[in-house]
Amino acid sequence: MKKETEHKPGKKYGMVIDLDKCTGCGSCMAACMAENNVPCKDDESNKLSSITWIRVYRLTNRKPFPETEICYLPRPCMHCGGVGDQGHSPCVSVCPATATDYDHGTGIVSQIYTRCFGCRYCMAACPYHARYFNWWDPVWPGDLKKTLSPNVSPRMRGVVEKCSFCFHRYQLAMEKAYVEGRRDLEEGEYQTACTQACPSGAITFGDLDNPDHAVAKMKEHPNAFRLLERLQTNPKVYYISSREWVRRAGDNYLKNEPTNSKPRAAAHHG
Amino acid sequence: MKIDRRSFLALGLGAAAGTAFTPLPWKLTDDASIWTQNWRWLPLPEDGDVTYETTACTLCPGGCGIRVRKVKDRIVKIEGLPEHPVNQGGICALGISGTQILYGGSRVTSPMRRSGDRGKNEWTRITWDEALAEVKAQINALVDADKADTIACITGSDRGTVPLLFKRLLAVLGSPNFMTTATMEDSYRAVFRKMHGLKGPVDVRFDFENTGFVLSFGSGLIEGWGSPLRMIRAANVWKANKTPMIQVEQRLSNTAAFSGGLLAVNPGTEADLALGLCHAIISGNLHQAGSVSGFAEFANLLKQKYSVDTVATKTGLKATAIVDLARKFANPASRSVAVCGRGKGTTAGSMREFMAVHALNILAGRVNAPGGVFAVPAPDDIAWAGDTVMTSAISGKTRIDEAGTGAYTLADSLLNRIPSGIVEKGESSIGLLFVSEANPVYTLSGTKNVRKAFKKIPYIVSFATCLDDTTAYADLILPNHSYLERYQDVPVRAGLSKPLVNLTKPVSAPVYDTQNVGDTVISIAKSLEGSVAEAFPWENYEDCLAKTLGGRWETLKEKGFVEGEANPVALGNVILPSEMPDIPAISGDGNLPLILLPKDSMRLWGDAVADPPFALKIVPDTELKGTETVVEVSPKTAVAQGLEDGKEAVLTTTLKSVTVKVAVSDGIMDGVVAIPRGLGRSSAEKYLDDKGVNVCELMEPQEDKVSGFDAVIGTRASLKRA
Amino acid sequence: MDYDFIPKGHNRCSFGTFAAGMVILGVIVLWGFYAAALCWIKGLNQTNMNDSYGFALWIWADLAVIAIGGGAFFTGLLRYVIGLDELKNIINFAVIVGFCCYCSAMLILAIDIGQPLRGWFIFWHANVHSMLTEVAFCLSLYLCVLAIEYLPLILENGKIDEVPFFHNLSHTMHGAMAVFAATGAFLSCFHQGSLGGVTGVLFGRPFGYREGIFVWPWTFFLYTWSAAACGPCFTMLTCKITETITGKRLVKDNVYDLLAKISGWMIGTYIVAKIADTVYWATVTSPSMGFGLMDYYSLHPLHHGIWILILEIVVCGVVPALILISQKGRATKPLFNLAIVLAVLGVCLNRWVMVMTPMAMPVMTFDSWVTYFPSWQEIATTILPFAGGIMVVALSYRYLPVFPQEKELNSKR
Amino acid sequence: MFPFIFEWVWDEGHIMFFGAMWYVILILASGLGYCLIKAVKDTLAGGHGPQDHH
Repeated sequence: MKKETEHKPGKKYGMVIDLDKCTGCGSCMAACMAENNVPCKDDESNKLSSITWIRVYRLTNRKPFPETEICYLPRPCMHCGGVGDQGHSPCVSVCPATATDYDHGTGIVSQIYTRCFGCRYCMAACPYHARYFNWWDPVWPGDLKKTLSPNVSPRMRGVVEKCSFCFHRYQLAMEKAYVEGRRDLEEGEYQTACTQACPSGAITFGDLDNPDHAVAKMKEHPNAFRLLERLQTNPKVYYISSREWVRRAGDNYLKNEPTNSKPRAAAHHG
Repeated sequence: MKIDRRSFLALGLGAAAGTAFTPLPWKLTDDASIWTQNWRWLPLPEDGDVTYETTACTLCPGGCGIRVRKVKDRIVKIEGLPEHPVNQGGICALGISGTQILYGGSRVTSPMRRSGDRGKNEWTRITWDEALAEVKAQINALVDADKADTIACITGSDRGTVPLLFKRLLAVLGSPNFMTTATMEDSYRAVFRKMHGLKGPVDVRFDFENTGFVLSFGSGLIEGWGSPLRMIRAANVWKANKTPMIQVEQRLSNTAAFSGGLLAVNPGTEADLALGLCHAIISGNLHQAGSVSGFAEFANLLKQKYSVDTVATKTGLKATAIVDLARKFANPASRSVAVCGRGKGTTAGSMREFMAVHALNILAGRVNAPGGVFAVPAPDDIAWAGDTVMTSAISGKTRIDEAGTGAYTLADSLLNRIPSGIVEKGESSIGLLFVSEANPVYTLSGTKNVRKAFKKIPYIVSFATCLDDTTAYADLILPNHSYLERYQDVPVRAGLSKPLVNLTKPVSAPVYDTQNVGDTVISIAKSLEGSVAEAFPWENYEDCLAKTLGGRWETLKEKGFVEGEANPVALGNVILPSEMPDIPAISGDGNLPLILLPKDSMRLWGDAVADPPFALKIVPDTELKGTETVVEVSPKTAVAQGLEDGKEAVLTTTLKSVTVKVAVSDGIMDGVVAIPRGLGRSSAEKYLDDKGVNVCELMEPQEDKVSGFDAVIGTRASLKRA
Repeated sequence: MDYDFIPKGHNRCSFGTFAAGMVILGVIVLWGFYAAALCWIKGLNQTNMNDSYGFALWIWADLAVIAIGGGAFFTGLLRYVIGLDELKNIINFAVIVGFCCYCSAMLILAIDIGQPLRGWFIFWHANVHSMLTEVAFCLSLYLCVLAIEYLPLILENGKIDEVPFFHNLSHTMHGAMAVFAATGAFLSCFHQGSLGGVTGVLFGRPFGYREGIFVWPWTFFLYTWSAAACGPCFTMLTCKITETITGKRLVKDNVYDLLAKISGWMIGTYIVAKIADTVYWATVTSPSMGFGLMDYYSLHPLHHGIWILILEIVVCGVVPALILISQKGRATKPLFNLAIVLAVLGVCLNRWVMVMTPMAMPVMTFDSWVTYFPSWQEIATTILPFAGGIMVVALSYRYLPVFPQEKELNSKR
Repeated sequence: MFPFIFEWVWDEGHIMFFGAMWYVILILASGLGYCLIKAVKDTLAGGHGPQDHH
């Protein structure tokens, strides 16, 4: 059924985030919220129920002042491909109602809000806490409704939502390309809102498999790593940090294991 | 037909079974799912043609170019303008949240007259005609009583046509009392005047793009200091070039963390460190020769009071570290620059610190040198007929704040002196106050006194776009369009290396019954008739802009910004101080065990503009939790004061006692309490209203003996378990 | 007052006493439904769940009642398929308890999902690769089976039995019961297992993840086995409680003994498998993901450390197994009672740990543990099915011939 | 669940899963159907009142 992409290898959109550049300003979060109609509650200080598709984590090296170091780490959805990019991401396989899907054409993990019935199993499955539940009705009081973008439908209470790599931007870019008789997108034609907004230019977005795209080269950087690689989730978001403690914080290691210990070779799932 | 129990049961069962074969249950389940997918209270964004329009952001002084995405006539998103020299496509969280100011709940939707007590933000709607008539009556009353010079005006900036229209209105009425809120740029100007003998308007500019070594004295270089986006880009250039960044601070701020070069000195000893560095430079004979007066006295002062060893003890640093740093800094190959202005630089700060840091730059030859700090003339491209006549007419009159006269020759305006003046005298020296694009009740320290003083001012007219702490004290609001609905030229200071003028454009039709403040000022002037009206010969504000900007008007309309060139002013003779002013930057009761320091960030904005919902949403829970401010202390301080992470505590300064929450963090010096700036607003909007505490309420102001500005950067405090 | 409806020859308490009890339970049930209504109308913000505890009290209660309700399918399997005729004396009660448990589970699930009116999407848009889909299908079908098994018992009520059709229906259904029981056992094996699979397949959650065979992680088999092992203990426990409350003996000791012996061996074998699974997970699976065993326990906000594992496996696993396997242990009343209580606790504790920890435990190194305490709405809706269950059991006991041996055991008086 | 729902695919997983499901439903339905029909038949044949309880 899903064989239509066979004659042409699919894209694998992904991100490389240079943590050395990130200043922790939070633009990416705000840009994402504005782009994707993410609502604001009266009180968003309880971060356990605050929806931020991309969340900037504050990492410290846990040393006392003044040896303390901080690294900010923006965490969008990782759009895990699972072993061999077969689409066996932690969340997609568990959703009982097929409300989240792996798109083999782009490598993007989608979320169908009107299909989701809110069992939260996908949240239990995602080790990155990238999925958010709408505990409350979304509210845009007064004229704030005018800020809503028609490209992204507002989510209702009781469903799970997450970063889509601004998939609607991909669709718009593709529509435009088709009109112009093209079947492929230029690198700059499809960029996520967070990538565009970042004042540091810390986020780079593109097709990880396309050697002409910046991300394809950047992900090969010796300081590049991904979060929780050992779980074999195969994320599409890479990070670069020149600091060893940051790279080590990207995954779990037993006490004496060196950073970058490879996951077990056997593909024991998928 | 007889209905017995059996047939009744059979009927019931049959009916139940029968229904299952009708479309009814399927229809109902289908309806249920459709209904849950389209709740009527779930807004359905209206679709339409998408267009992009470019304009400029004015929410902070940074001067970014933005483009808005419109769906039909709605602005749905604000993005950075890729071709703008300041931000080059990037945008900060506040800028993105601009739509929530445009359409937000705190907008003043029509002219309003105060109906409640001052401080309550309670209003009655009136018409524009009524409102303008009221202003006219107030002005005429003062003019008739020969008290026109008690008319005062507070604006957020003194640049561009709108502030100058206010200034002109005051001048033509005979009042010199045009005031602006003071920032670190005003302190820099004062330093140029003090240490270079410069007169008149002079601006500070930093050539950060070519700097090779950055020494920052508590400036939040990537946390909103100067032009925030330009600074973030510059900092990334430094990082890429491995340019050393040294951050002198008591806390691992984002700037300190990003720099990787935190130099933790004892609070309030930043100036001492700068002087110690000066001493090390002089004693190492590393200073640059130049035309300097008072060098010997300065060297002697350093030797006597600020020797490396003395400073080492005072700051808590190692003497060798100071000498080492001085050597690196003074090396001409370093292309170094020392920067000051605490946090975002939205407060003036202490002259002692500015002078010390500037002396350091002077000794290292970093003033008016590539990669260093520049003194440039402020742009004077807005010239209207009769300016000189008016200026000379009021030049003899004393300003209420005494700026520019007597002991206060270094400052152009001293807003901070107004509240204490009024409170001390017991009556208001201001008869009528205009407030535009400023929020002094929120941003001046010692809030209690400020409120008291504002209550005493007989009549306050606000030109605010949104309700805030200051509108609460106004008698009349003549609401301005938001920056997305109006034309306005916005010359950018913010330490940019080149002069820049942005133009905001009406990218949205007015959402409410508001009016461009430029038009409002012109119509007020016209209503006064006679010479006042004659001084405003324009049809409306747009006409004024077109005529004033001349050839640049079309460029601005098309491109959105004009960049210029500025040649540094000749510095002439450098005057090094023979004595350093002794103003404690830390105010308050010395018996209180801790030092409270405000902290700034790119997520929480402490100046005139309050955090809109998106920006507020990303404020970490280590700064705001529920409705309480969270203060940061070190683990040792927590133990010493009996505090626990996440628990409540009572924060006390000489001015106020408030309940806060405690966040214990590794990234802060012992004995210091860091408190986020930007909370505790009465913004009349549910998201931010009454959340946390305004830092200014806790900070006792400290008048700088040199400049007259408020020098306070911190205050003594205690923090006890609640 | 309701004398006609009480099975002939049985002694029951006065209608007044019974009604009073029913009213008290009814109030609790209404309170529960009020809380449930709040959740349905206002949404899950009525709970204290959050993005770290998306699976919380409810899901635990769900898994726990299904596990302890496993007595129905396993006793049914033993009685109808394997043919241990002795167990006919407790099978009715096992079915009622199981029915209550499964109804509770369905009710809790209906409250727990964010969009209850779309709950049927799990069937309609089923993703066959999801363990939860398997759970939903098997669970609802098995509830049908339980209803089918319960129905003939209801039809045996003296008054209903007077209707010839119902009498005949009850009779035929008894005859066909083996088919239903076998189907039920098949369904149960799968949904009990799938519930284990729910956490076992989460390869992003090292605490829950288990390797396995084909599509099923080891927890799949452990859950089925533990439900079969501990379910009958809950049946016996509730039966004992009923005996205590009614002050009558309802089931003969040899029946208890037989079921307990089987349960003992089941728990024994289960606990051996569980220990093997834990050891393999702690030494092979988990370290490959970068977690040492103590990483899961040392930072837990409730500070129970590894003792919770010891409590589950040794105190609530090995101990009851040993007691129930030994002839002497079973014969000693207090020991027997202790054993069935521990076994029930053990399986509940296992479900608790497997529900709460995998999702709440931080996997990213810079993430942190949070604590959670249920809101009153969650507590009320969790108590609701217990009160409701007691009502159903009480009603059944009063009006239906649940215990075939009751008359015999109490005729001396 | 049904072949006419758009995401239905004829792969092994679906065939096994739904095969088993429909099979179980078939057994339950036919079992229940058998009982009901037999009970109706027996009732119509008459005589099987509560009196002749085994």
